[in-house]
Amino acid sequence: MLEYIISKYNFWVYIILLLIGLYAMLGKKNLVKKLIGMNIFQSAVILFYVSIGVKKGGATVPIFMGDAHAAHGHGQAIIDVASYINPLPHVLMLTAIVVSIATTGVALAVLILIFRRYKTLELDEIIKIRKDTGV
Amino acid sequence: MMSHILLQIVVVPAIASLVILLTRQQIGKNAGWLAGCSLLYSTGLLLLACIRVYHGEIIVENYPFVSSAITFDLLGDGLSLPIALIINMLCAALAFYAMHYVEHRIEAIYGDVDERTWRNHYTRFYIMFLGFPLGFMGVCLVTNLIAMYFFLELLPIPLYFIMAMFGYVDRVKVAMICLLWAITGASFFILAALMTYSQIGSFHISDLSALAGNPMAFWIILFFLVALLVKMAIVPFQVWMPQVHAEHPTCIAGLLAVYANVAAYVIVRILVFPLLDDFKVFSMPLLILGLATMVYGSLLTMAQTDVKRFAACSTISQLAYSLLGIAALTITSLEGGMFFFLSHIMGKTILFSTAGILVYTTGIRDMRQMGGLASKMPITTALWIMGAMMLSGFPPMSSFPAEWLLFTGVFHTGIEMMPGGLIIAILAATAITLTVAYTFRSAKIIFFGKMNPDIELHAHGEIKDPPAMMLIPLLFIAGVSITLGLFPKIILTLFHNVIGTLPLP
Amino acid sequence: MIWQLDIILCIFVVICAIAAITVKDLLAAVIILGAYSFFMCILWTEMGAVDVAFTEASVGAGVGTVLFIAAVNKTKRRSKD
Amino acid sequence: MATHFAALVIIIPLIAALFVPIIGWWKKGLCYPLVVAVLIVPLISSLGILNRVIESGPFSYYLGGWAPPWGIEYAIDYLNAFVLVIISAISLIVSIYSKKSVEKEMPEKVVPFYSLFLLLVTGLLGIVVTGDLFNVFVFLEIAALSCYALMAIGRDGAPFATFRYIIMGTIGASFYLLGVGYLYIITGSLNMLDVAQRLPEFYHSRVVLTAGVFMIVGIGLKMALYPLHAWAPNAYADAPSTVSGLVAPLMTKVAAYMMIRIMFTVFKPVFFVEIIPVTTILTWMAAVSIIVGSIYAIAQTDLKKMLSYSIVAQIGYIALGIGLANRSGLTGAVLHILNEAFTKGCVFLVAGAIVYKMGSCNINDFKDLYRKMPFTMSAFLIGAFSMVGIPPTCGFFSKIYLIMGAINAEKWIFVAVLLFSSILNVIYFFRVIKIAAFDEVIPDYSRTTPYITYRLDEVPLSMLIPILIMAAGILVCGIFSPEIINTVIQHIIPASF
Amino acid sequence: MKVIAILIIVLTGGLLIYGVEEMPDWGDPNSPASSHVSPKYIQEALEKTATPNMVTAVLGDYRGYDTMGETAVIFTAGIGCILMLRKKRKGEGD
Repeated sequence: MLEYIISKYNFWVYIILLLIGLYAMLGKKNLVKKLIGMNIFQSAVILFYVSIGVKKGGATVPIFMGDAHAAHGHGQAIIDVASYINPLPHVLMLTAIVVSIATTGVALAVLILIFRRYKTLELDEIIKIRKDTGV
Repeated sequence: MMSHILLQIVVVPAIASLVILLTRQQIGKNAGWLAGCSLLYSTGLLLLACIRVYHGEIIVENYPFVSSAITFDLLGDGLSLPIALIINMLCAALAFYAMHYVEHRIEAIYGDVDERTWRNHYTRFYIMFLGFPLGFMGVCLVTNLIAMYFFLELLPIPLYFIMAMFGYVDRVKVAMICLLWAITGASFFILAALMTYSQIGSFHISDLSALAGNPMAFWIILFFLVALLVKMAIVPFQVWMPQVHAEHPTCIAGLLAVYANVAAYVIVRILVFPLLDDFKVFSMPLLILGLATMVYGSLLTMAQTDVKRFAACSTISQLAYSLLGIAALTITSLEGGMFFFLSHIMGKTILFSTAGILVYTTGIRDMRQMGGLASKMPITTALWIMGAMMLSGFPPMSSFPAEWLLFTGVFHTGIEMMPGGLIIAILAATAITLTVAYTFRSAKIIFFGKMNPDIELHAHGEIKDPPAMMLIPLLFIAGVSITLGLFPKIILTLFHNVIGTLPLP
Repeated sequence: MIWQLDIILCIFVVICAIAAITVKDLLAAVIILGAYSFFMCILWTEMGAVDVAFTEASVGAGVGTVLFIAAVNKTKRRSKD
Repeated sequence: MATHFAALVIIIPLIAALFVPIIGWWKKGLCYPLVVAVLIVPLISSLGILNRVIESGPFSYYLGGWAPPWGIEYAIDYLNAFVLVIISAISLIVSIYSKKSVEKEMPEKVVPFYSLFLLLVTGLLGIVVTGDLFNVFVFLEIAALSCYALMAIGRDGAPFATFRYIIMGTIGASFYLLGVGYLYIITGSLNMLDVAQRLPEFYHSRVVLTAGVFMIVGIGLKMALYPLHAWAPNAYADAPSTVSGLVAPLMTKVAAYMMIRIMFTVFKPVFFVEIIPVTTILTWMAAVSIIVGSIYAIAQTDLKKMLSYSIVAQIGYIALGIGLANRSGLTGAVLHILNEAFTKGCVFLVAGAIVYKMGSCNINDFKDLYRKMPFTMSAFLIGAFSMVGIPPTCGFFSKIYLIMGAINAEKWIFVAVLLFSSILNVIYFFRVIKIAAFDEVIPDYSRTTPYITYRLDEVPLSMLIPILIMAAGILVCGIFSPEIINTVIQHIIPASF
Repeated sequence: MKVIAILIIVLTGGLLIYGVEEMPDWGDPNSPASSHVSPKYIQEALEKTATPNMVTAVLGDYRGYDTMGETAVIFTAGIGCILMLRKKRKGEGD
């Protein structure tokens, strides 16, 4: 059992982080907290993707080692697939990180708009103000 | 002119409506003439078509709509054409009748408005009004369930707008009620149509017979019946009818009766013809419902004092006659039922329109405040009495042979279904006396007896017969009714060509 | 890669995440979020995703924290939960 | 040329979005004509694409020349081409409409507005055109981010509504991304067709099941399906008129497109029908959506909010059609996407026009609107007819296909729901019509006030014409719907139905 | 609110844990993710794109359109912030 848990520990970590993020997004009353949760949530997904790319057994970072020009000249025979980590998830996650930070940026701008209007960032207070003023 | 005759009949009102819409500022008050004349033209076409059918021809016109399942085929046979003819004639007559009436309503509702707005109101009535003949002709002539649904669904829309724009006190609310009931009915209709399609893969009425014996047939017929009984305001679906009839402008009152009653034709067309055997199960329940509606409607009518509501409640009981005729399922009763349907709508048009004239001239709606009008308004009185005779089935009106045939059939069935059937038949026949009672009682109250001295106060002017433009169409209808009453063979031959083919006693 | 180190990093990450959403001072929470991102970077480097780690370090931990601080600065620092 | 249309659809608006700030910095007034001119390109391109698909069947376009599954592929089939045409047509119409409304609502923000407008269109088109699961996510985020920003500048409650939308939208998008990750871990591919081909052998794996559930929930959030709808009504209602005119008809429908794509292309229908009963759950959610959405719509006094709840109800129709998973149902769903795009576009543009003229859209203030704005309100009437399903509007045809689907599936409860919803639709749409057309006319005929005049007070032509085009679109789509079904939609239905 | 949140995370967490169980072993070089598409990148990237960093090669070339989308996302966020945060002139206030 322990073996089983340890053998997939990064998956467990990603699940825990995802749930922490999700909880903060749904359950926290402070809007900034929600955004912090959103960041955690998104980085959990990124962690999951990065974990997909991992190869055990001596694989290294996906940057070609050795003489690039020589390899370029002699074809691909020397490149061993097993010795490099799968680069595709990394590519995807570069995009995802940028997307996540862009979302955060937009969300923070909206947050400032909300603060200008309601002078508070607590969900329950905002809802109360909305109810009172009919806005 | 003779080619695409049925298509012309359906399309002419639509074109006239469009022309009025586009030229409403120029055409102004002449919109009534345009509408009336276009309807006269299509009535003429229908007459021609009827003559052709009378000589044994069946007119079929095929128009492919965008897909193969939904077509726009039109069928003119001995059943559809006479009904279409009478309805169209009524529409034409009412178009002329309405010309003065709408002026009066606009003045009453909107007060003094400037010329442009006035023309807008006035033409709007005719734009909407022409939706009725379009819808009725469509319902009568099409042979495809979806096309029929389209026309059935089309009808409540002009009804809604006319009622909401030109009706009486509660008009907007009542218009909404009417629309809701219409949509409810239409929902059942489309449901049944789609169930049919899922069973037989076709929307054609002629293919409906493939449904015979199908286990789903019961449900399909039931849904169709619910849809159509809602339209016909048969107990227990009658709640909308008295309110609606009380508030609408009387110039479309006759059409409202048609609107409700055309469902009887649809029952014959889509249920009795193709699915006779499966329909027989419903015969008895429908007889009972019909009887209940008759009695309920008559008693309700007796209690009315409002002259418009009075006519409205009588519609409920009259509608049930047609249903009774259909439910009895004999050749004579079916023919009688259809014939009574025509007689009733003519009688109702006259009666309602006369009520409209009364409201128009006297400005009051309560019968008890009227009285002794006969001396001032002789022609109106005559019209009212003729209307009353038409509803009660006195000779020489067309409803006399109609009721005769109807009850011959009903008694035939009644005797076969002893004892329940016979009781129903006898009760139904007795219910006629109720009709006689309430129609003539009203005539007495309104036109005879002592005149109310205050009545001149409400009136817009001197109390006298209205302009000829309002009377002539009604007199014409009365004339048609008397002709058909004296020579019922004309229309019965047409009916018999079609209905006679059914394997019924 | 060394799995013991990985696990320690993972624990740090989780602790930072929990701290970030529980601290009531928003500025502190944001700083902890920056630390969280930083630990995440190390974790990813450990897993061989150097490019991702660099981007996260610059964009996530850097720009993100700056944006958050700017926003918190413009609004309220205290949170009720 | 037709091959490159697939790329042009995205590239032209994207590049134009970059140029708008530059040109706007030079001369503000040029933004509007530029945007309108630019949006003609996607329309022509997508019509070209549709034409090519109809003539010679589906084709694909390799971006950068890399063959799939290594590069990104734009796989165009009937569904893509169809939805592309809808999106580009609606966005062009709305862009024409935008002029006056934007000038009035945010005169100082015209330049970034139009830039984001184009980005939003790009995002929506991108989601539809691409054949790569991850690429969908990227475009989804472009569309979502521009949507957030555009919505947040709306009327009073907008920022808060937008914030909720951001939270829910991000959860939705991340769930989708998670689903893609699960599919990737099991198939090793991101190309939709490649995944579809490699997936069936893993259908009983828990990973695929989780992936399916996450993707459907994510898309369901974006679709605003009950019970995931809570964010939608406020966000749509509070957005600026032009934005709700663009987003309301398209955003949820693009999500519906994604759902069809995931359920019937990436997965085979058998997966969601038999292996996990998502379709059954979906139909129930849809049914509740229809009823609850309609009832909430009845309770609203604000026109835009009413229409927003009506979106929740209408999206239920589409979801129901998808969930029924048979030929008629799916035909109805796809046709309803078209219908909804035009109908909701029409009614939201009308709402925008009313806001433009009256400053608010409280239904109780609508008295006599029919006399002041006859054309606008006639368009609204046509929209209402389509919502209720009165022939010959498009709504009628999509509804009969949906009902037929439910009948064929022998799910009578859904038949009842569909029919009942028509009545609810009548109630809330005709309430508006009633107030606008008939109220405030004094209902007694002894009135003596002389001379009431009604001045015509229509919106400017640049707003009126798009509204009328939309209304005409409803009718045209209705009348030609059998044609549309024969040439396009019937090819969309999976072969197993 | 909190109850719903906890309910949702329990459901999500349950589903995730349910899914993890049948995942390919972590870091298995023969898992589909590592054996279907990506080997070609590793083998060909250098030759076809002359970039030693495979991530860059894939990012800039094979999946260049993702990157274009990514740029567009940043641009969108920037323009969006400008749109939202630019103050109204002439003291119109909020």
